[in-house]
Amino acid sequence: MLYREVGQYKTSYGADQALFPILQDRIGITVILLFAFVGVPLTASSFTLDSVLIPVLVLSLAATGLNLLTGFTGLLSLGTGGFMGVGAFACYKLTTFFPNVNIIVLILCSGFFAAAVGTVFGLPSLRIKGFYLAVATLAAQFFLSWCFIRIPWLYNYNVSASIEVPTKTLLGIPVTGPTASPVTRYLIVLSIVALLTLVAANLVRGRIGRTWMAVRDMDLAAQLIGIRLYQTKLLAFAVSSFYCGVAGAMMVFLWLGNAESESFNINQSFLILFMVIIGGLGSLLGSFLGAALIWGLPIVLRAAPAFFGLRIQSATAEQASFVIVGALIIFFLIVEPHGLARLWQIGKQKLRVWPFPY
Amino acid sequence: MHLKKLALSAAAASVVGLSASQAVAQDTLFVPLFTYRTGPFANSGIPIANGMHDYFNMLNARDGGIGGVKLAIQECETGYKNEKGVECYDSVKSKNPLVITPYSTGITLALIPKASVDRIPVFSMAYGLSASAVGADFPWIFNPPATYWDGMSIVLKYIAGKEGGFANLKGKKIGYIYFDGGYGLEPIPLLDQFAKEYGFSVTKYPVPPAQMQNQSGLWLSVRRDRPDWMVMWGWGAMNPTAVQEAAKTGYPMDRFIGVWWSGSEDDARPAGAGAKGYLSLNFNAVGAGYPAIKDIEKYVIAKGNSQTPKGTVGDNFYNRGVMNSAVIAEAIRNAQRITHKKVVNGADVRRGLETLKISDERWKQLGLPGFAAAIQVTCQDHNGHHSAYVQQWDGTKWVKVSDWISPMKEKVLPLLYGAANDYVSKNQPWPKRTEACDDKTL
Amino acid sequence: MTHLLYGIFIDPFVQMGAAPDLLVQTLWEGLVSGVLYALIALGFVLIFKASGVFNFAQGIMVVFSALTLVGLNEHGVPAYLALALTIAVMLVLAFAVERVILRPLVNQPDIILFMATFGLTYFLIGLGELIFGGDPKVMISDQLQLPSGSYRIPIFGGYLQMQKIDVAATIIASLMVAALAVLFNRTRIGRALRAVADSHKAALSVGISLEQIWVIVWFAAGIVALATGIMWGARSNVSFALEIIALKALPVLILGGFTSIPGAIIGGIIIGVGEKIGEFYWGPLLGSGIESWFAYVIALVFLLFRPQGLFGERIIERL
Amino acid sequence: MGRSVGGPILEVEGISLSFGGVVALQAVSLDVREHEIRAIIGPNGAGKSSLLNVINGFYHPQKGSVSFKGRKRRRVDPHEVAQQGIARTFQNIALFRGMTALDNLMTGRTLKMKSNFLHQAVYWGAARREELEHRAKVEEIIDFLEIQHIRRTPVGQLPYGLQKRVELGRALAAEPDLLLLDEPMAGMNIEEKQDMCRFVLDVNDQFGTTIVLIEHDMSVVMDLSDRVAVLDYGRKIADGTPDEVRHHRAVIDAYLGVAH
Repeated sequence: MLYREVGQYKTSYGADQALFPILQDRIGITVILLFAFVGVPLTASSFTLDSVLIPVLVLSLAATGLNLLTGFTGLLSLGTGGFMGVGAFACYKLTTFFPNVNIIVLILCSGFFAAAVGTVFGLPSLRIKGFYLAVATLAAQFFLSWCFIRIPWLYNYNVSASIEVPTKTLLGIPVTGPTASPVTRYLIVLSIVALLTLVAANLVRGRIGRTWMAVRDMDLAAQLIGIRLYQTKLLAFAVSSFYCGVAGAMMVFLWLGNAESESFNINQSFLILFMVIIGGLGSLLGSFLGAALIWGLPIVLRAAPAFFGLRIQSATAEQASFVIVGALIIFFLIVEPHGLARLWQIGKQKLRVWPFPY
Repeated sequence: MHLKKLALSAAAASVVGLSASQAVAQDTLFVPLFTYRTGPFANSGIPIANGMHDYFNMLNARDGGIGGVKLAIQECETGYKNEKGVECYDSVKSKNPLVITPYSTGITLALIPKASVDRIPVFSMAYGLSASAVGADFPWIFNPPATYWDGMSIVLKYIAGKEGGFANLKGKKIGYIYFDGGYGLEPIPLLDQFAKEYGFSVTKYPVPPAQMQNQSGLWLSVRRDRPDWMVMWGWGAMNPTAVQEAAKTGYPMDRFIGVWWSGSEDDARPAGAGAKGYLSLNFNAVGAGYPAIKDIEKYVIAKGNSQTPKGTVGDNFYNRGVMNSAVIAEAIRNAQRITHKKVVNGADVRRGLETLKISDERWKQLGLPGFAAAIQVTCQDHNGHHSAYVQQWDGTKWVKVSDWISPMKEKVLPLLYGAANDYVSKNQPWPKRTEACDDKTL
Repeated sequence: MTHLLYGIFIDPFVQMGAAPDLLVQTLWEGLVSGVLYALIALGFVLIFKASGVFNFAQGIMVVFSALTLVGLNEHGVPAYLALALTIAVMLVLAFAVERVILRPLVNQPDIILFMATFGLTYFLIGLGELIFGGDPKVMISDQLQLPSGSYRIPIFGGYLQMQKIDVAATIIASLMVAALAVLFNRTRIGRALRAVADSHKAALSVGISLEQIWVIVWFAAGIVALATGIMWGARSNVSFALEIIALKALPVLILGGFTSIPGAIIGGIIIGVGEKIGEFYWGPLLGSGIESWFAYVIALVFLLFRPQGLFGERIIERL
Repeated sequence: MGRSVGGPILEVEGISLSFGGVVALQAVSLDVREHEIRAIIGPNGAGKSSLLNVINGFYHPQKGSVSFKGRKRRRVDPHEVAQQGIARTFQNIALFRGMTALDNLMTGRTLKMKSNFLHQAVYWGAARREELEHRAKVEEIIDFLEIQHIRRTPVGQLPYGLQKRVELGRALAAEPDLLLLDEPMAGMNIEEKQDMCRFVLDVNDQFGTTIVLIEHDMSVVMDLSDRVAVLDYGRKIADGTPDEVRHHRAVIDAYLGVAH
């Protein structure tokens, strides 16, 4: 009964085009945002912030990026890790060049470097599609992670070949580095992710999003309608890589505090891809659900035995989580190829007509 | 809506965190062990994990812990991944851990800044950031008995010895095959410096992580370049592959020498007879013939409280794990002695580590006579730059083929301080050391 | 600048001329790893040909099968029995995959099935480590009477070193290809397989159900994987790090095309030889280690000039 | 009829097209006059669709030229053709299956939308205004085609007839001067066909859109079209009013003869 549109008449196309046309959704999202911005910082433990919320948010952003490319534009990419790396190393160089510039600005700027690199590696997509393109992006992945180690300039010639995050303050409060409190970092990550998610939502519901989906669904027809395939695909690569780049920069500066080439290896790319699949190709919400599930699951699995008083080797838990994640991917593809997001939709649909079956 | 999901997992995690912390009772000594029994580095990780684990369990079973206080051991699987390592750290840091053993250079680097702030000592035994040996800049980080730079200087000393003096290195060609990451890159400055001083040339063979098991192309280059010596800084699946490829290309094994992380039985064994003669550094004894290890077999393995496979007790990396735990245990005893407390915390153990002194005599008392060189750590020098020896694979086991060789401190220290300053200057503002030095007060 | 140009265009060839034995050796090493890539690619092709599924898990099946073999042996099972059991395991796997993944997902878009094999990959990694432990294992070469040691053939004043195991690998690979060729072209199953490649209905007309065919190809792919695993395991050791190397099969497929068995072989050899030559002669210019990405770049460049692959024919897009 | 057929808007001259050895079209010429409904008929594989593909630049003919609104062109890209005001529907539906009917139609208006990336990103000001204007336009078409009820349905889930209708809508959304319909009634039942005929006539009537139409159903062709061109084996064998064509010898042999 609670979830009904009855009596909510839309008097303008504006109202109908809104992000959340249904009142209950608007209320819901407000409550959730309030909770995320106020409730969580007050209640959550530092472990919850550092090892659950911040990672999930960062990975969600990367997943969103990949989803724009793979889910919305239909271009399969295995180079996500590499593009995240570009963002991270770019941000590191920026902090050394402009030590006094607001770190958040730098994090966002580093996205543009990733976008540039992404566009370059997107060029083959003009000629090749599908699995072939996936291989092209693999080339990007391996080439980039090679660069991160082979070009010492990128990590300021540190003997450790890794990048450490200097402490940066904002209005006197440390926001990066070891002294920055988890809450501060969480709030920054949350704000950036919320902002960029809103932007993504706007893009996909507008002209650009439609051209992307048109290319995904039937590129030839799209062409005959007057859509320039090349520009559309490259734009998708650029935007997607931008998101991945920002995610990578946040991963280093607001989450791990240190990174090396290996932090952005092929497995990272696969992990993000799994999140997108499980969450739902072509759904922004899905990117978040997927990230939460794939990242959260091992943590829960690791802790669950202790919770039930069992003693399981942490290694075993790790392996079990592999098995379960794998099974989950297959399971979701079978019951709902469109991922968690679609399940959510279906749930809402049921709720909407409840108590009647349809 | 996504945040609902987050909130859920958050709730789950916090509940979990709670229950876990209850697991660690108040009157225990909590020592988390970061281990990796999964992934491409597990072959090196598993025996070390077993050794560390078994020794502590033995102390619990035999002596009822340390100073009458039981040890609470908790393994955390990192899979040698930095994210997992940091997650492990976050999951234990609130439970008053006495010391962190990352067992990964990458994770150590990630934890150095955090631990210094959270006031938790990090014990990275002969790995991690060499520069962290400078106590003035890294009061919370300890990496005895020797740094990679010490290791490299020892290797070169050994080579020079075989060639009949450093003078004879002139015009020689030394090949350096290394894991293409921070760990393998670190010794290069020292190697290059020596090359300049003694007029030998260095050829570098990086092994990308993705290529650890596909080195045939690289060893072709070795065959072309014909280095007089090959030095290896390898880890995980890279080691056995390298030894095998060396054997294949017919490189003289007694001129192929690995660092102490490239010296496990599993590194040499797969190459079969071909590996005969392969050399590697080591700073702990190999073999099970020590009272303490006998006790492990008696109190732990015989009781079935261990997942150590039969026959691996006394293997090099198992003993490395034992040594790791023995040193930590000694540091805890130290801390109890200094603070006159039974239940010590991380800050106390830091002091314990800074006053660490294990003489040959003490090693004997610990039931590990001649197991390792005497170790001394001071508040200026968190490493000690101790000696290591060279061991050789005889086809079935490791044999000690050299005396204890001391590192060339005079060459290492300048680099060390340079690197420390570099690190500190790049990570401004770096916290000034506030902790007092006990070795003065004691 | 001139030094760079010299390094790129002249020096490598000077070297080739100066030490032809090394060139031959490089070609041989390239050939061997190429054959191993080709074997992995072969598994891809088999499955793609018959079920249109791009089986990403092929690489992990290589590790998994080898791990099963060694693991069983470690648990005291005699080598050859272990081999037989492993083959049985691969058969079970084939059935399971057909039942659990293919049947429910039939008629889904390719990409979905592709993703499903990602799931299978993760599953097998976890399962393998759960059962046999995550530590890399030593291939039981001796128990399986695999040849060890090497031939040393003097050529061009130098010598060519051929590992017996590598020679064996190449021979076994060629035998396998031959066997598969026969399977595809001579037998009833083969006709059915080719029929499926065209249309699923056609297959039924040959009197073999789709399910059977899937099981057969996945089993065949499993056997190929096992052979690959044994060979590669014998060259280094059996660990999941191999999975990354298995990715090299992708550029091979790009060159050879997804449906051509000779394509897989030739593509594999091109990639294998290409990357070894690249690493050996041009690698030092870039500070070495280029082997990790060179193969993909070869494939990429190749794609840009011939998008349909070596053996694929140009597609005319229709509306 | 509120429309008056004007001068030629599209002229196809001596088009020859072949793939490898296969000849699809040889020396085909025909013209389309403004506001008229022009039918192209012929047996399967006569090259009808190929001709449309040439007209909107998807195939590039080896010989001959196409001139639209008096502007001659040899080789152009499809999106340029779209910009010049040619839209089409497809023999086997080429809708964006994952998108709703509404989005499909909105996509049809892509060319008419100008707002830049930044506006899009914030979905404010220009971008929002534009979206709403175009939404209004699209709603007109939705009303016209009577598909209000399926606005928000992903077209992949729609029945065949409705998909055809949405596709027509997507083409109309571009407000084309020339509309190419490739077998708009294929596989429809009689009611659906009647609806579709009505739509085609209304489009031609109300918007004055010139229409080129490929169709198999003779009765439809004869009722709808002003002029009919007949293709056979890639050659044009007849051209003229429905009556002329109906009695044309070659046509009867080649086409109607073999027709059911």
